[in-house]
Amino acid sequence: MILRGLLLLWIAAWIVAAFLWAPLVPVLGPTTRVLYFHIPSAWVTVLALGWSMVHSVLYLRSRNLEHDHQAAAAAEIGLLFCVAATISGSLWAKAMWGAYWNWDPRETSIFFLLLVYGAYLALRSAIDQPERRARLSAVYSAIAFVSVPFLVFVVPRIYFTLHPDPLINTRGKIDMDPRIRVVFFALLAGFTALFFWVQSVRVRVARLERRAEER
Amino acid sequence: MKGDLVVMAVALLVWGLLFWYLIRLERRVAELEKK
Amino acid sequence: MSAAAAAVEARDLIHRYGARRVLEHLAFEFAAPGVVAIRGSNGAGKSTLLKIVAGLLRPSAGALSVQIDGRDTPPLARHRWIGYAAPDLSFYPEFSAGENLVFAAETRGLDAPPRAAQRALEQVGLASRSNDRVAALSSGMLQRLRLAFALLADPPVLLLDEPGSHLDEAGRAMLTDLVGKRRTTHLVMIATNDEREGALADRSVELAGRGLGDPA
Amino acid sequence: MPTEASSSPAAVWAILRKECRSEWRTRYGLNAALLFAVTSLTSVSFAVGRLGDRPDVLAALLWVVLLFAALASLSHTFVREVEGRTMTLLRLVASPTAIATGKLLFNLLFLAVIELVTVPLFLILMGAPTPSWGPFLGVLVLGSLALGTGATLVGAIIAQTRGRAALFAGVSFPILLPVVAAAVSATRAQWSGGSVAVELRLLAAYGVALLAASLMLYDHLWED
Repeated sequence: MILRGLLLLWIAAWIVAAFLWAPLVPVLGPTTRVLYFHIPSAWVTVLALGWSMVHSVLYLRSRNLEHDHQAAAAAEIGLLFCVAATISGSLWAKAMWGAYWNWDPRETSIFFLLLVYGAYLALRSAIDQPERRARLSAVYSAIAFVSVPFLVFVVPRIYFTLHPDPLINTRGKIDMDPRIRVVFFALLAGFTALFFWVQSVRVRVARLERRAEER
Repeated sequence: MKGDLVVMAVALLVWGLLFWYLIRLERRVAELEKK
Repeated sequence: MSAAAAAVEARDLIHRYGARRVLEHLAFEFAAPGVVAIRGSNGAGKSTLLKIVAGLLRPSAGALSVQIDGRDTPPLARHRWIGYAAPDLSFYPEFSAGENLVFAAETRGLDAPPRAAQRALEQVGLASRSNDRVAALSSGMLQRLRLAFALLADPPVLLLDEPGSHLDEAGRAMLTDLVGKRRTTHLVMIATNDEREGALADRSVELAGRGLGDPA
Repeated sequence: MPTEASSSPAAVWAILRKECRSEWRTRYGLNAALLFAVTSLTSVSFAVGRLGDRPDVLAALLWVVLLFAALASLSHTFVREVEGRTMTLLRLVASPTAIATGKLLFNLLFLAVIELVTVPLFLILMGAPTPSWGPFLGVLVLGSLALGTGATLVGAIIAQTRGRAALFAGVSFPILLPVVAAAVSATRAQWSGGSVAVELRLLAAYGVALLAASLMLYDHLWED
């Protein structure tokens, strides 16, 4: 229980620090604070996808349903954080450039991850037998493992050259003031801990579901 | 400055609610596991 | 042509479909030559066991190995040494009986596929129906086609799931003769509850579906 | 004694020929796909008219039509086996890799036939400027190879789901998106005289990556 209490205080403390202690990034002004939520969410989205893909490959090798539970749970949580990152990203874009969506390379990448999550979970929902669902979703996850690098790094760049964005993209390299950097990485760690906590709970639920199904 | 405090309070509130929800969920799961 | 020395061994074999436990801690070892009957009530797992032996189904737990001349055969390649016929084996309706078998022979890499197909059809008494569309075959003729398919490459291990279903008297005689001819050279496993087919066996395994299935 | 052939080229060749004969006998897939490609093409050209001066829109439209023609037809080769319950027979005569490779080759052939009809028709109906044939065909071939490989692999998966073909578009879209994006970009570039080298390399790399993944995953596709 202490760990959970620690996590509660840790994130709460750094939220306060983000507002009262860290300075604003000159160009971004008050919108800096959205980044404290948006970028960790995007990070957890990628972390969860990686976690899900690793466990999918492990399932294909071992055929142990434990890996399938981990892969499915990570995908569900990843989807939540991906939606959070997409929304916070577009809100921030609206505040910064006046448009909710302008296919900026980073927005495009996050959106494509949303598609991958959506496809994976849609596929899972269309298969009943646990073993077959685990096997086929693991195979799909392995395919996505090949296409995600192209989706995230290559396609947005191509699109970007197709439609050179007239708006100046200020999100390039923000020169982080040391205090901003501290708060940012602290929250990043907090979000990561949050992911693993929720993941553990969701996996335990999946085990209960399997046990109930097999009685 | 005042606006910042409001937003911060909302952020803390949301985090608190989420945390409380997760604790309750985890306790419920632990109960079910015993059954 | 004497078949390769085949042996099928199960070690603590378990299979579950979700909640339903179909095979429980099954253990047996049958070596060629000979005919083995797999008995058990409906749903006891006879078809499941044959599918696992054929490499079509992966068991939930435990091990099922098929050795050919002492070498273990991986499930995904096992089909090269297996002849399998079961009620759920369907053919391509747009092709004739002969075309289906020729395709199977080509894919298995037999030499002179048309001749192999013709020979298999003759063994089950379907030679005259080679050009009939599969969709036009009666249930009895379809069952004979399944047996022809299983015999096509003259595999060392023959797995027959309720082989006598839909067969008329002549068909049953053909089946008895067909199994009899292989008794001393091949390993034949027949899943059945029909005593006429069970009588063909010299050994058997009883699937109680709930307890240990040790050989009778 | 059966030879080693059942996972070797002989099996792949036999399965490919069977697929072609099945398709020729039933003609189901070909008619549906051609009808689909032509109708979507005419509706596009009817709605948008001649676009000779907008190569970027032309490029996008061409590949959208090809993508949807692929989505309308490339899962059929697997769905047909599952619905006809002939998968058991197939798995008793060939290894999973041979089965999938034979079907992949058939799908690529099938896609080529569709494109033979759709692409010329598209260029004419849309009043497209004459393409610089080298890069244009290069992109078409590499794009189709990657599109076919990805669609075939996903087709094999969704053939075993409840919704079957209904899921095909949504589930395969993230996998096929890199192909379509690169192909559109290259097709646009070749019309306006730009170089297509980057996109061609990308399409080749992605196609090979998909093929490698496919060959590793085919064994896990059919196991119950």
